[in-house]
Amino acid sequence: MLFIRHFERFSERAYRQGKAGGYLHVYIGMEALAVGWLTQIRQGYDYVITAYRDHAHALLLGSDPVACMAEIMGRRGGLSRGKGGSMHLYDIPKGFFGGWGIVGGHTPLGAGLAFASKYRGEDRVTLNFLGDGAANAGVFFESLNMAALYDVPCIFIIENNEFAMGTRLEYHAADTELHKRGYPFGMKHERLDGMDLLQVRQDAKRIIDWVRENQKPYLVEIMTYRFVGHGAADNDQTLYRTKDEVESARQRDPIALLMDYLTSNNLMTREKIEAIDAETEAEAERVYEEADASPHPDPSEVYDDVYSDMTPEVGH
Amino acid sequence: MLFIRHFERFSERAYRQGKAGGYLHVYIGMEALAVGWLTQIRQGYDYVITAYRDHAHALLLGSDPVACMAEIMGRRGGLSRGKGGSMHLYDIPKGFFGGWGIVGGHTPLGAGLAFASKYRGEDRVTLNFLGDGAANAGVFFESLNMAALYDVPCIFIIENNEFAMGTRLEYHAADTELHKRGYPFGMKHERLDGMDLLQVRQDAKRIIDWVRENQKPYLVEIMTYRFVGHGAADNDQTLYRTKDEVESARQRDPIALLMDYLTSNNLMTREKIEAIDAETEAEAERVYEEADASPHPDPSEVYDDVYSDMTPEVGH
Amino acid sequence: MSTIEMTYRDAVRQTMVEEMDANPDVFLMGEDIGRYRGTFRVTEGLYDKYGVEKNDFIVPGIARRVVDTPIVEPGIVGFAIGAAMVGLRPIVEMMTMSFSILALDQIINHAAKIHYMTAGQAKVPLVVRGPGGAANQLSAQHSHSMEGWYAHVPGLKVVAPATPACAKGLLRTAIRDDNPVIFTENPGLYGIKGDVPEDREFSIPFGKARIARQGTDLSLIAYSRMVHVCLAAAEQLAERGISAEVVDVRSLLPLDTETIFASVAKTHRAVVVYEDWKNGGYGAEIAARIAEECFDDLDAPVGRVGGLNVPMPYSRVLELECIPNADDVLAAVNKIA
Amino acid sequence: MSTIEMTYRDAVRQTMVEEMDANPDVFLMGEDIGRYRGTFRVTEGLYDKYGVEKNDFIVPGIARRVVDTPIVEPGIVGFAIGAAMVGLRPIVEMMTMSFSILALDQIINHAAKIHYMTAGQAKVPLVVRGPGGAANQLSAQHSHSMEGWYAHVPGLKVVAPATPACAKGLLRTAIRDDNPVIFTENPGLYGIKGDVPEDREFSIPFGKARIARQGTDLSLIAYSRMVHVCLAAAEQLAERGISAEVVDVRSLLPLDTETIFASVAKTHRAVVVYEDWKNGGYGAEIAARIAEECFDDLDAPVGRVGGLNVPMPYSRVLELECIPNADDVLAAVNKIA
Ligand SMILES: Cc1ncc(C[n+]2csc(CCOP(=O)(O)OP(=O)(O)O)c2C)c(N)n1
Ligand SMILES: Cc1ncc(C[n+]2csc(CCOP(=O)(O)OP(=O)(O)O)c2C)c(N)n1
Ligand SMILES: [Mg+2]
Ligand SMILES: [Mg+2]
Repeated sequence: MLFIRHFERFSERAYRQGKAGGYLHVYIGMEALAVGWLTQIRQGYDYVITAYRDHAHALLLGSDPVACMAEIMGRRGGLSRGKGGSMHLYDIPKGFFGGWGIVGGHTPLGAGLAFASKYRGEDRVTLNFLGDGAANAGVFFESLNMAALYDVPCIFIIENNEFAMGTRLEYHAADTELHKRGYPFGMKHERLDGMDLLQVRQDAKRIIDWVRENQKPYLVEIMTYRFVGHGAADNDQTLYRTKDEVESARQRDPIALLMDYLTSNNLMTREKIEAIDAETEAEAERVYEEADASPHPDPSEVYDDVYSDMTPEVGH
Repeated sequence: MLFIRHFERFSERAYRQGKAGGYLHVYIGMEALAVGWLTQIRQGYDYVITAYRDHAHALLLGSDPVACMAEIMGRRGGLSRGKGGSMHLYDIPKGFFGGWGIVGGHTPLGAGLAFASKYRGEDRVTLNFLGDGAANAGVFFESLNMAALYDVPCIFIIENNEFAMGTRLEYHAADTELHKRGYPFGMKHERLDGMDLLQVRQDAKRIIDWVRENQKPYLVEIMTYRFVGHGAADNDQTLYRTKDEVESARQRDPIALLMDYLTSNNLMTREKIEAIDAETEAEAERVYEEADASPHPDPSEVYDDVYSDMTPEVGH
Repeated sequence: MSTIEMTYRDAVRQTMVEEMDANPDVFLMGEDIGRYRGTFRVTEGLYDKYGVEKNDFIVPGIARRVVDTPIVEPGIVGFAIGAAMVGLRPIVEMMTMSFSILALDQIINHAAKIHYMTAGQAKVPLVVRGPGGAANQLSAQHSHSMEGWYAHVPGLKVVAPATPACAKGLLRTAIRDDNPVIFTENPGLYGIKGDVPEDREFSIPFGKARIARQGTDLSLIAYSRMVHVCLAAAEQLAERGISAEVVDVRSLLPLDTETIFASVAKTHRAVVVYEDWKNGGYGAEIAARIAEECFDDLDAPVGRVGGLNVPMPYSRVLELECIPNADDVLAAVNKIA
Repeated sequence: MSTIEMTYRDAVRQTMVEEMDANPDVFLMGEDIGRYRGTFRVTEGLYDKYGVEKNDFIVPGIARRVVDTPIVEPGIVGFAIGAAMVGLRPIVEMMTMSFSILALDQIINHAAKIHYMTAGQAKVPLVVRGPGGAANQLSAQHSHSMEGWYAHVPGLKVVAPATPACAKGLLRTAIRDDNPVIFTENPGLYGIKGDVPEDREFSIPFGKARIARQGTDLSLIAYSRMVHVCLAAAEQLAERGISAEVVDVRSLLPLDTETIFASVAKTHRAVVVYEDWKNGGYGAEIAARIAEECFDDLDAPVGRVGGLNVPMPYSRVLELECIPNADDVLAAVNKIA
């Protein structure tokens, strides 16, 4: 969790320093959510897919942090050799299927992944993450219906951070309880907290076990909050929220909550935590430097991997 | 109601005789639904939009039956001078906005119509008809959310005739109670009977009044049944339903139900009804003949009305 | 190679059967393709063959290898892409290719780009097939030719066979291809018959055009149903003593410019014929390439025949105006002759 | 005509303000266009100006004339079409034109065909506008040039202005047009400045190309940002003593072939330049027409410069490979010089 936070700070730095471009979205404030869920699956076996706010997911599934950061910087050492970028991290051998930029667009893919595992008689579970804004997209509802119709083991996880870019939840969703979207499809659905890691883990385990066992879909809405701007280019948050609001959300910073728990239960001393904090920060910095040492792709690579077996026509 | 039934029989005849082509979908068995609702609105003031199974709606809104049949035959005397066809009837001065072929595709248009009337401070109501199959389309859910978000006076009316072409309700919808789709948007929603005309009218009046008064959307699912094939080209219904099933549905033929009511309450004699039946049939035949006398469009008309103010480039 | 006569429809179906038999990863999805056996009866019999006995988990009646879907083109294609990313080989039937417009985001932004965005980590062995183009009074929303749009998109492969044999050979290649393939049929072609090789391995590589008729005086270049229109025009030209070569492009992406240019180098005149709206259709690309690459060979401008630039009208009289026919081809030939 | 210097962004915004002031039927819809003032800040200030005081019915904070929407492109466009059918004049902002792919069915099957299918009963005075093309590392899913697809569709009008003045003049025409108009901006153009007429009635008719630079030796034909790339190339050619004319097409549908052909008739050489994928882009149509209609005028094949036929890569190094620049134009010129 700490490492993710530090990694994300360095992602933002990469953007500020012009080492990353385009759209870059960090996970700061939401860490407990991905940590809680992705530590409860069978890593490398179960399938995971999400949108463009994807750094944490990749890291948690065991992707090489240097390859993640290098991808964010568009380098040859990146997970996709610089072709994907921050929004499009993939680590297929680790069960991480991206990393997608079209809001809601990946949700049927997740249902299809779950279908495939069921088709083959495997007992994998697919975690299909999406944002609160994405939960309005038509294709998401189509995916829910199909998932329920074919009973595929897909958990739709709405990361409700209360904003779709600069639009508040109540301005984009007619009813802000997004978990209700499971109801018309007879799908189990609930709203859960996403800030208290221990609680998240418990919920995650319960639901993942249920889905693996029953091979049916599930919809969860997890309440979290985005402590930072929508993306690195979002430089005026006052347009859609107050400092106070952010401050009060920060009272439930998942990292602080966990630290409080650890210290107040004497599971870890504050010193120890601070030491870990410093360590992970140093580690994130090392990752940053190492990624930055990775070369840019060679222009000739532009034609690679358009197809698995042929090269498109060359030239302008 | 009787006239619609006869008109539809003649539509089918037009198809069989090669006077109509393409896809042609009749409303036989579902008459009470459109009749019940469209007699309760302020005709010519309120807005109505539906899919391709649109003959009844046009007729009920007062479109010239000959112009409807001529359109079905692709003639110059048709509502759209032969350019639209059976699936694309429009009579905008009468408040009828079509007549659409993309399943679910017109549903946001209906929400937009309702938005426009509200924008202008009018108290119109929009009836937005769609099929049970269309109720799975992503854009329908997007429309529900937008309608509820902006509180527009749009009534979404799912004509649940239990089939989407050759696919039964339970094979296309994970939960067959389609009215539940209003729930995630905080929209009022209910399932109603669509065979008993008197009941349909009552329900329609109640809901139309409520929507006009409250200027908010509403979702109703109305249970009906398609007595005939999906379209005129659907020639093997045994692929998806039994004769018995159709027979038992016919027990609740809306026309028979109404006749029973009228006769058993001594409101009309069977003889009188039979006379009306014969009259409307003759009338439908006259319409058919008259439409058939309408000339085909002239080939030169092909370029008309692509734009309101210019002609597209001519030629192959 | 021993052949058997069959319809285009049967060729498509048989290829799917053979590939499903050969590879358990191949499965079908689409609207009304199962119990209803497809609106154009292309999937007839497949539901019974692959459905029922394996119906071990899908809700009642939804068979595993022949999946009847709701009417949700974006969802269907996205679902298939997900399955393809882990090695299944879905064949998605579009009831008509017109409806694939709804799934364009899935096809273009997802299917076509995955291999690239993952730098080769994932493959998408997906086939999207169905009838494209006008039929008989299907009106404005159901008569689209989509192949030109798809042929514009890197990451896709696009084929449009004109004969039963080509349908068979190219569909096999499509199903075995590890990239997303758009396979365009045509309502007017399903019933045509032709000799098809019986060999269960018979396939045709992508990117190879076919000389449908040899000629020396001019080249008519087309794909899908328009090949037959060109052949009819060529017959009429022959009567006038003009020898027209007909090039069946059949694979739009990759495009076999070599065969096309060789034909033009031989005949010095070319007319490109396509059913899609003339303005901005893929025929423009083919014509532009010929004009550029065969500049010195050409004795006349490259002619083009396309569909009228109007939404498809319902009236049969007007519809027939829109769709190019042999007379339109002859008129274009006259202009450059 | 008195002019004032302003950015392309401001020209777009100002036109919307003027038309909203002039006509209460004009309203805006889009994602994050209200409170958030648009991702490219095109709608800055409009929410305050047209939102709050008229906020008499929409749920808290959703202003009436500047409508913040959920992220549902098909829904948004369909909704706007419905409103337009009864005489409102919606302007839909696509956050980027890439996202309009999701709304293609609404744009093509609904907006573009209504006038025809109703035989003129209904009009659709709808503008869909937003930035098209690549910006700075937006990657594969956010860098589309869509104008070529739209220009293929009868029933639509499509413009792609390159300067602030053209943006203003064409946007006014678009808003006042009774047909659906696709108005393509470009992320790289928002910041450029130019003189713009102050007249509140200043408008530019569709279907008129603009000679952006006079020349005699060859014609560079482009639209949107590529006009500036061509102008830069023309500068360099001038240093070599070659006089290039730059034709700013600006309106793709209708297309001003007269001006284009006249330029080619004068210069005898042409290169068509567009940012979209080269294969099958609208530049192919323009090139094919020139090759056909100016056959006798041409001293060399019509050259084309387009974007590389690959999904847009993220790496800046690779991205720059993909987007045509002045050097690419010069290389194409060299080939035909
Ligand atoms: C189809 C589409 N429309 C618009 C966008 C632009 N966009 C990118 S992220 C975003 C907000 C999404 O919010 P949400 O789903 O809540 O995810 P979060 O960013 O909060 O994680 C928008 C509008 C897009 N990427 N795709
Ligand atoms: C997007 C789209 N996909 C597929 C079709 C083909 N199609 C036409 S009608 C239909 C069935 C629709 O059923 P339903 O919505 O229940 O309406 P009903 O015909 O029962 O009135 C289908 C699949 C279409 N017109 N549009
Ligand atoms: Mg969010
Ligand atoms: Mg139905």
